[in-house]
Amino acid sequence: MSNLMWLAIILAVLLGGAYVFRMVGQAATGNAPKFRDMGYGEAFGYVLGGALLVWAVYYYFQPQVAETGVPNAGVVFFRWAVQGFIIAAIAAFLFRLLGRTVGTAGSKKLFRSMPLTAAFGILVILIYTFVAIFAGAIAPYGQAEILGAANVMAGGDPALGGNPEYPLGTDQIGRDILSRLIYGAQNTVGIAFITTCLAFFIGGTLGFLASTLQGWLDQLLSRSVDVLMAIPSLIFALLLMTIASVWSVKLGIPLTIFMVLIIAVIDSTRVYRLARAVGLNIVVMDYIEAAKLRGEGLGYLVFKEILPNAMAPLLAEFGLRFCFVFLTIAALSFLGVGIQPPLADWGTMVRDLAPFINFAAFAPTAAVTPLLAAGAIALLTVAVNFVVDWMLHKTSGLKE
Amino acid sequence: MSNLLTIKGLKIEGRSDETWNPIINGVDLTLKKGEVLGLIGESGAGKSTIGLAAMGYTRDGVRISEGTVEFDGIDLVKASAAVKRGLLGKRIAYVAQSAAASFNPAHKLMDQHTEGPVQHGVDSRAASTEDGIELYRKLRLPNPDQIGFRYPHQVSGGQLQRAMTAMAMSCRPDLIIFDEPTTALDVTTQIEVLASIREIVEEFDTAAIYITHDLAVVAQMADNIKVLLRGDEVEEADTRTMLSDPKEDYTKSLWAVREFQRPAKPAVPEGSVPVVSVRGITAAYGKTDVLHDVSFDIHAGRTVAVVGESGSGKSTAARCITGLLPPRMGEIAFDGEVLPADYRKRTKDQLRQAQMIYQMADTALNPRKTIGQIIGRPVQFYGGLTGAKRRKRVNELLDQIELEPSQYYNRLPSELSGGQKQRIGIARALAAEPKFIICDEVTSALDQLVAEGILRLLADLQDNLGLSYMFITHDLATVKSIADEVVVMKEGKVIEQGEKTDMFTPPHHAYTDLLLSSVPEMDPDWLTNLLEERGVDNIGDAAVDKM
Amino acid sequence: MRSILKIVLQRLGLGLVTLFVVSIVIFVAVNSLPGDFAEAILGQGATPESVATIRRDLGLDQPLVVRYFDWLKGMLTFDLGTSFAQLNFANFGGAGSVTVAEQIAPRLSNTMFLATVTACIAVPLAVFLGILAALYRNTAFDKAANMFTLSSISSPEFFMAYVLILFLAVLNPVFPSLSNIFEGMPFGERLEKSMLPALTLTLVVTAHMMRMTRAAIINLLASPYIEMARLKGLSPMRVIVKHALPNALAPIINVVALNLAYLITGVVVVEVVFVYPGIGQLFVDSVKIRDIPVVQACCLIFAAAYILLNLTADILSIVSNPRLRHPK
Amino acid sequence: MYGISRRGLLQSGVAAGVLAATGLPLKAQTRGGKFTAGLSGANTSDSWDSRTHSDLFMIASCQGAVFDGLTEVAADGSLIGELAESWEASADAKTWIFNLRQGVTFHNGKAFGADDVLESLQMHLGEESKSAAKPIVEAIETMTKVTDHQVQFVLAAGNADFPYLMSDYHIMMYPAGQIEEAIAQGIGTGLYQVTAFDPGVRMTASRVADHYKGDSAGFFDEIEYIAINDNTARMNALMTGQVDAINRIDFKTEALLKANPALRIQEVTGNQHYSMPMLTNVAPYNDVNVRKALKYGINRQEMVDKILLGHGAVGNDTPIGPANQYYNTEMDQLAYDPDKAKFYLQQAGLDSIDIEFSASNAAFEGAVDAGQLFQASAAAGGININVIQEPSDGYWSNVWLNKPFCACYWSGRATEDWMFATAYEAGVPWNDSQWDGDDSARFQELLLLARAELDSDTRRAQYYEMQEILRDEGGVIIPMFANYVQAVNNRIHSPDVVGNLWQMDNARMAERWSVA
Repeated sequence: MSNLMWLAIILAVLLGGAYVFRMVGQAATGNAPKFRDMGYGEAFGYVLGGALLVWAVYYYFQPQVAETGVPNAGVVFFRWAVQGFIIAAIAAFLFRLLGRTVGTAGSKKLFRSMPLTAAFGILVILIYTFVAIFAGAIAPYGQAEILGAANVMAGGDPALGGNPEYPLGTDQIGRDILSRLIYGAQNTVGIAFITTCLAFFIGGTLGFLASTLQGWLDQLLSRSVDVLMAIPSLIFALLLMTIASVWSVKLGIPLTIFMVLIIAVIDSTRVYRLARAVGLNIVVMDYIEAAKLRGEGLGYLVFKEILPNAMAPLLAEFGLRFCFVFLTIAALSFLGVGIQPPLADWGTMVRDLAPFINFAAFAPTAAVTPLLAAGAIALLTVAVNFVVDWMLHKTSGLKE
Repeated sequence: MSNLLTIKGLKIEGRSDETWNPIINGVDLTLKKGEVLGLIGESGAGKSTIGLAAMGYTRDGVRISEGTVEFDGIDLVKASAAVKRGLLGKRIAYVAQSAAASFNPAHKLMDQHTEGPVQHGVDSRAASTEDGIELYRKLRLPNPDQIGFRYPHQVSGGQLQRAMTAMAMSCRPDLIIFDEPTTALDVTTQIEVLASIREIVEEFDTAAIYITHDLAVVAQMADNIKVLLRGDEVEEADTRTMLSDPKEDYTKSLWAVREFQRPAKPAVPEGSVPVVSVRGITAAYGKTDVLHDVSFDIHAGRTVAVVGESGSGKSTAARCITGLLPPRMGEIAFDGEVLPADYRKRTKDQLRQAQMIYQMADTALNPRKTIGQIIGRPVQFYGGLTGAKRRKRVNELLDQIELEPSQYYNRLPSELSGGQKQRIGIARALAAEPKFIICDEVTSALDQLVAEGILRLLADLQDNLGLSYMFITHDLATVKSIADEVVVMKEGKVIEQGEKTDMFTPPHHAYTDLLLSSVPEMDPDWLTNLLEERGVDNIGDAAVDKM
Repeated sequence: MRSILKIVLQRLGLGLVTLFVVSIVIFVAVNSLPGDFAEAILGQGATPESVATIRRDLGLDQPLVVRYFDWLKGMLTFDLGTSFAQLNFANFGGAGSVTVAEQIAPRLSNTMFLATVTACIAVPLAVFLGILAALYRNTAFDKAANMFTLSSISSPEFFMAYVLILFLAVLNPVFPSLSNIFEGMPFGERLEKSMLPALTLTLVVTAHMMRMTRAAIINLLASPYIEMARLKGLSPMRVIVKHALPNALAPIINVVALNLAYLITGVVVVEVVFVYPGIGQLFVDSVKIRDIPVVQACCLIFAAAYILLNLTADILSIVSNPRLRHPK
Repeated sequence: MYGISRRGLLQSGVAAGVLAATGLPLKAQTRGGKFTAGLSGANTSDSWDSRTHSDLFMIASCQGAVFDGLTEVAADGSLIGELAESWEASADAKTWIFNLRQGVTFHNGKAFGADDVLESLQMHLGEESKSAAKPIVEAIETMTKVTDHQVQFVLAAGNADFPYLMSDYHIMMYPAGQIEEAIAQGIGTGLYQVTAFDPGVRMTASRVADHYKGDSAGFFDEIEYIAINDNTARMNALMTGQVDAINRIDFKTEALLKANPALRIQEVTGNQHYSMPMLTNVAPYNDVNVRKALKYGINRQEMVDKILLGHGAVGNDTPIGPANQYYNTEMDQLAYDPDKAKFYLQQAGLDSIDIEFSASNAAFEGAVDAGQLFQASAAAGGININVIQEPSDGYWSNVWLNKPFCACYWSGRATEDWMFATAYEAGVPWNDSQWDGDDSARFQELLLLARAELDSDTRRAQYYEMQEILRDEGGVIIPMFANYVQAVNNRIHSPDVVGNLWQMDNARMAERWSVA
C-alpha cells in the first residue's frame, strides 16, 4: 500500500514539476518557440527524463556492498550496465571516427551519414565475425576439452568455489566456460548464418519465381506457405526436431544438419512471402515490361532485373531473419533439441547456467555467466537490428 | 486598402544529407483582399513551398530561415502554434492538388466539411451542414443534398475537387491557397472545376493564391501573375501584361513552348502497306471489355496520336499491339503480316521491330543499372554486339539523344533529370533499331520546356530514321505539335480518326469538339467566353453526359 | 454490404481449407514422431508383448488413413479423443480417465488468461508508445524507445524471463517467480502470479507492435489528408485521433492479431521458465511422452488460433475500410 | 551421508505406534504450519491411481500423504506396520496373517477393514492389468478374509520378505466398492485429506483432524506440493522462499546453495544404481574371464567423480545398496586394475578384444560420457570399446535386453530378494544379463533358499555370499550408486535420520517433517 502511495506522490511531484518546468522555461527564455509551443505532456516527458537521469546517477553511486557485507547486486549490475553502455558508445564513436578518416571516398561518405547505433552494430558484427573465425586462437582451451575441474564457479573467487584459471568457471564436466562462450560464436552464429542463407535461397528463389510466372505455380506455392505458416514455427520446429532426432541417429547424420534444414524450410516461408511481395512490386515496373517485350528469358528477368532491385529489402530482411533464426536456435537449444553437445552453444549454455541467476543476491559474479551467454545472443541481434534499421532508413529515403 | 498578406524576404531551407539547402532565396509578395495571385513555375520552382509558407506552415524537413509572413498584421513566422491553429482553416484555407488524397478516406465528406467550422467555433454542426449543402449547390455538384454524405472514394475526382473548395470555403476565409487544384484532372473536368472556383472566389470576395504550372489556366484565374524559377522570383505583373508582354527571357521561353509545330507531312500514298495495322480488336481485363472493335493504321514515317481522357482505352490499345494483352477478337498486323497475339509467341525480330517509350521514366529504367547497361542490353541482345563494338554503338545512341557519352555512360538513372531519363528511354528503344515506337504519354510527366525538347528530338529522329510513332496522349497541345494523324478514343471506342489538319478544322464529332474546346488557351477571357458559349449549366461532365 | 459479406465468406472458406490441410500436415507429422507412446510410457518395462498390447488398445495398429479420418470425425464433433496416458490405465470404466478436451481446456484457459493479461498491458502500451514515438520522431525519446524495444525484441525470451526474475523476484521480491496458478485461485492472486510471465511476454511483443504502430502512423502522417487536417487548424491530438488512427487501424489490427497469435502459441518457453500451467507446457510434456492425441489437439488448436486471429484481423480491416464498407 | 541403524527382519512385525520401536530419536515436533514443496516428476496424466505411479510427485502425494499401505519402511530402513497392526508367518513363510488396525476410517467416513484390503489387491490382477505391482500380487495364491480385521495370504512359494513387498507404493488401500470414486477424488486413509489436485500442476491437502497415527506423525496443518519439473525454476522457488523444500538439486550450484544460510542440503545414498548389463549367453560375454576383465577395466571412482560429480558411491557389481538390510559391507571393493584386466583376457585366450557398448542418456544422465570414460580406462587393459550412441526413443525396447552390452539404470528395491527376483533370477523377463547358465547355479539356489528363510543370520550369510558371487561372476557391471540430493529451508525441521529408499525421506516428508 505504501508503495502505491509513494508512487502516487512521485507522480504528483513530477506532474507539478512539469508545470513549473514549462512556466520557468517560458519566463527564462523570453517565450522562445521551444517552450511556447511545448505541450504539457511534452514538458512532463522532459521532467520525467530528468528525474530518471538524476535517479540513475544517484543509484550509480550507491555502495556496491551493503553494510551487512552482502553485495548490493542491483547496484553492481547497474554499474556494469552503465559502464558497458558508455564503453559501447565510446567504441562506436571511435569506430565511426575511424571510418570517417580512413578508407575510400565512398566508405568515408557512408560513415559520415551513419548514426552511432549503426556504427555500434557494425563494430559488434565485425568483432563477432573475428571471434567466430579465430575462436580456436582466442579461446584459452578447446570447446570440448575436459579440464578435470568440474563446477568451478565464475568470478575466480576461491571462497565461493572459483578458480582464477577459469575466470568464468567450468561446467559440470569441467569444460572452460569462457572457451565455450568464444566457440559459441563459431557454432551458434555460423549455424544461424548458414541456416538463414539456405532459407533465403529457398524462399527467395521460389518467391521470385512465383511473382514472375504467377498463375498456378504462384497459387500452389502461396497456399502451401499459408498452411506451413499456420503452424507456429517454434512448435513446428520442436515437433520436426523430435522426429529428426531419431533419423539422425539412424542415418548417422548429425542432428545439427537436420536442424539447419528444418529451420531453413520453416523460415523460408517468411522469406517467400517477402520475396514474392517485393517481386510483385518490381514486376509491374515498366522496365520489367520492357525486358519482357524484348524477349528476355526467365533467368535474366529474375537475376538481372528483379534481384538487384530486391536486394535492399531482402538484405534488411536477411538481418531480421538472421536474428529470428538465431533466437529460434537458441530457444530450441534451451528446450533441449537444438545444437547438440559437445558443440558449445549459447542457448544450451543459458539453460545449463540459468540456476546461477538465483544466487545473484550474494554472488553477483556467479550470476553473470548465464547472462553473458544470453547477452552474447542479445548483443548480436541488437547489433544486426541496428544496422538493418539504418539500412531501411537509408533505402526508404528521408521520409522518416 | 491595406494588404491582407505581406511576405517579405522569405527564405526557406530544406534538409538533405544532414545539411540545410536553400529552396526559396528571398521572395516578396503582397496580396490585397479579394485579389487572386497566380504563382507559376516549373517543378522545383518552390511554388507550393511558398503557398504553404503563406499559411505559416512548412513540411517536415523544411524551415523558414528568414523573412516575415504577415497575415492581417500577424507575423505567422513568429506566431505560436496556437495562434496559427486559430487562423488556419478559419481565415486561411487550403485546396490541395489531389482532392482524392487530401480527403480522409475514413470520414464522410460532410463530416470533414463541418469539422473546421465546429472546431473553430464558427458555426454549429447543423448550421454548417446546411451551409455545406448550399455551397455544394453553388459549386454545381450533382445531387448537393446527398453528396456530402458519401465517402470520398464514392465521389469522382472533379467533384471531390469542388467539394474541397467548398470545404475551404466553410469558414468563409479571407485567403485561400489553391495548390494546383486541377492538375490531376482531365481537360473536360478541369473546365468545370475552374469555373466553380472562379465563381465562388468572386462571390465571397476571397483573396487567393493560385499555384499552377499551366499558363493557360492561371490566365483564367489570376489578377496578377508571379513567375518563379528555382526559388527566385523572375517577374510579376498583372495578368494581361504578363501574357502579352513578358519582360524576362525565361518567361518568354515558357510562353514560346506552345508554338512548336511540325510541318504537315505529305499524305500517305494510296495502297502503301501500313507498318502497323490494328484490325478490329476487342480486349478485356477479366470479364469486362475495355476495348471495342478498335481499328487504325500507322504508316511508315508518320505519327499517329491517340487521344482521349483517362480510361478511354488508349494504353490498352498499346498493350494489345505489344502483345502484353492478347485481344479477345481482332488482330495486329506488322508490315501486312499478322502477329501472334501473345508477345511470348512472337519472334525476336518481331519483338525488335516494335519498341515502347514509357510515361514514367522513373519506372521505365532499372534503377540498379547504369546507362551503359540499360542501352547496351538491347544492343547486345538484338545486335549481338559485345565489348568495344557494343560500347561504340551505345555512344552513337547517346549522341543521337544529345547526351555526352563519356559523361553519362556510367551514371545511374537516379543521377539524371527527368528529361534526361526520358531520353535514355528513347535511346533504349532506338537501340533495337525498330521501325515503330509506341510513345505512351512520354511528355506528360515533364515540365513544358523539357517536354518540348523531347518532342523535338522525337521529330528529328523520325525525320532521320523514318520511324513510325503511335503517340498516346491526353494533351491536345502535344497532338497539335507533333501528330500527323489523330485517333480520338472514348470508353474503349474510336470516336473519330483522320489527318490532323482535318481533325483540327470543324466540323468535328461532338466529343472531339468538347475535347478540343476544353483545352485552355492563353487568353484571359477564354474561360468566360467558353462558359457563355456553352451555357452555364452545360459545362464539363454534364455536357458529355448529354452526348 | 453484399460484397463485404462475400469477401468475408471467402476468407472464412479459405481459412477452413487451410485448417483442413494443416490438420493433415499435423497428423502426418505427429504420427511420425519416433518411438511411439507405448514405448515412451513403458520405459524400462517395454517388452514386445506389452508394447503390442498397448498399441492395440490405442488403435495404433490401424492404418494411418483410417486413424486420420477417425480423428477428423472426432474433431468435427469436438471430441478430441482420450489422452493415451489416461487411456492406458483406465481399467475402471473410464473413471480416472480424462478426455483430451477436459485435459486441454483448463490449460488453454490458463494460457488465454496469460495472453489476455499480456494483451491488456501490451496493446495499449504499444499503441500509446507508438503514437508518441511517431509524434516525437527523431527526438531523444524516439531514439531511446527505439533502442530499448530493439534490445528487448532481440533478446531470447528466456533471457528476458531470467532478467525479470533476477530483478523482480530475486533482488527485489515484488512478484513471485513461480506462476503455479490453478482453478479457483482468487483473481487478484492469479494476476499477481501471472505478472512476471505477462511482463516477459509484454517485453517481447510490445516492441514489435510499437514499431509497427509508429511506422503506420508516420506513414500516414506523410499523407496529404493529414496535412490537410493540420492546415484546417485542428489540434495535434485531434489530427492523430480523428484523422490518423482510423486509417492506421488496419495495419495496427494486423500486427496486434499477429502478436496475439504469438501470445497463444509462442509462450512455450515462457511457460517452461515460470512453470506456468498453460497449453505450451502441456504440449512440450506431451511431445516428450508421445501422447499423440494431446499433441495433435494442441497443434490443431495453435493452428486454429493462428488462422482465426489472422482471419479476424483480415475481416476487421476489411470492415474498417470504408472503401469496402461503402462500395461505390 | 547418514549412518543408518538397522534391525533384522522379524518373523512377525508390529506397528510403530504401538511399540515405538522405530529407532527414530523423536524430538519434540510441533504441530501446525504449512509445508510447501517443489517436486519434479509430475505429469498431466497423473491421477490417484497408485498402480500408475512411477515418479516422486505422485508417490509423495499418494503414499506419502493421502493414502496408506499395509506396511511402511521407516526412515532407518526397518519395516513397520501402517494399516496392518501386526503380521505373522508360518514357518515356511508361505502363509501370512495380517492383523489390521481397527477404528480407521477413509476420508469419506467409510470404515477400513479386510474387504478393502482384498479389493485393493485385486486391482492389480487380471489379464489386462498393467500394474507395476502385478508380479507381487500374483505371487499370492489365495487371499482370505479371516475376520473384519484380519486377512490371510497364502503364497505360491515361501517369501520372508512378503511384508516388505506390501510397502510398495503401488499397493495402496482403497475403499472397497468405491475405488473409482477414490481414484477420482483421492480418498484414502492417510494423514492428509486432498483439498485440491491439479494433475501435473499441484496438490494440496490438509491434516485429518483425528488420525490413527496420532501425534507421532503428520505435523503440518496443510501441505502443498507444486509440480516443478524444471531444475532452474525449482531452485528459484526454493531460493525465493516460495517453497520449503525441493528434490534433485542441480549439482552445479551446490557450492552456492551451501553458502545460503537459510537452506540445508540433504544427501543420502540409496539403492539407485547405474548398471552395464552384458548378455551372458552371447559371446564373448559368456566367458566369465571376459566379464572379469571388463570389471577390472572400469575406473569406478572416476565415474563417481565425473558422472555423478561425487554425489554417489562406487558400486561393487551388486545391486544391493546401503538402503538394503543385508548390504555386504565386508566384501572387498573391485578396483581399477588394467593389469588384472589383461590377465583375465589372457585367461580367456585373448590378447585384446573389440566390443561395442550401446548407450543413450535415456539409460541415465551421462551414460554416453560414462561409456567414453570406460573406453579410455579399458584401453589400457587391451579392451577396445566402441561406444555407440543409441537414440533415446525406443531405447528400452530396442537396445536394453537386445544389445549384448549396454547402459541401464535401476532405482533399486527395498529388499534383496525383490531386487534379485526382478532382474537376476533365472527366467524372469528383466534378467538383463540373461544370467541363468551353469555358472549361476549357486546363486539361483541361494536365492530360493534365502527367500523362504526367516532367520536373519542365516539369511545374512546367504545374501552376503550372493553378493560376492555377483561381484566375481555376475554379468552386470554396477560402477556406481547415485545419491539422492535435496534441499530444505531451515524453517522446516527434519529428523536426523532421513530415509534413503527414495527421494525426500522416502517421499514421506509430509508425515515426518515439521515446522522448526
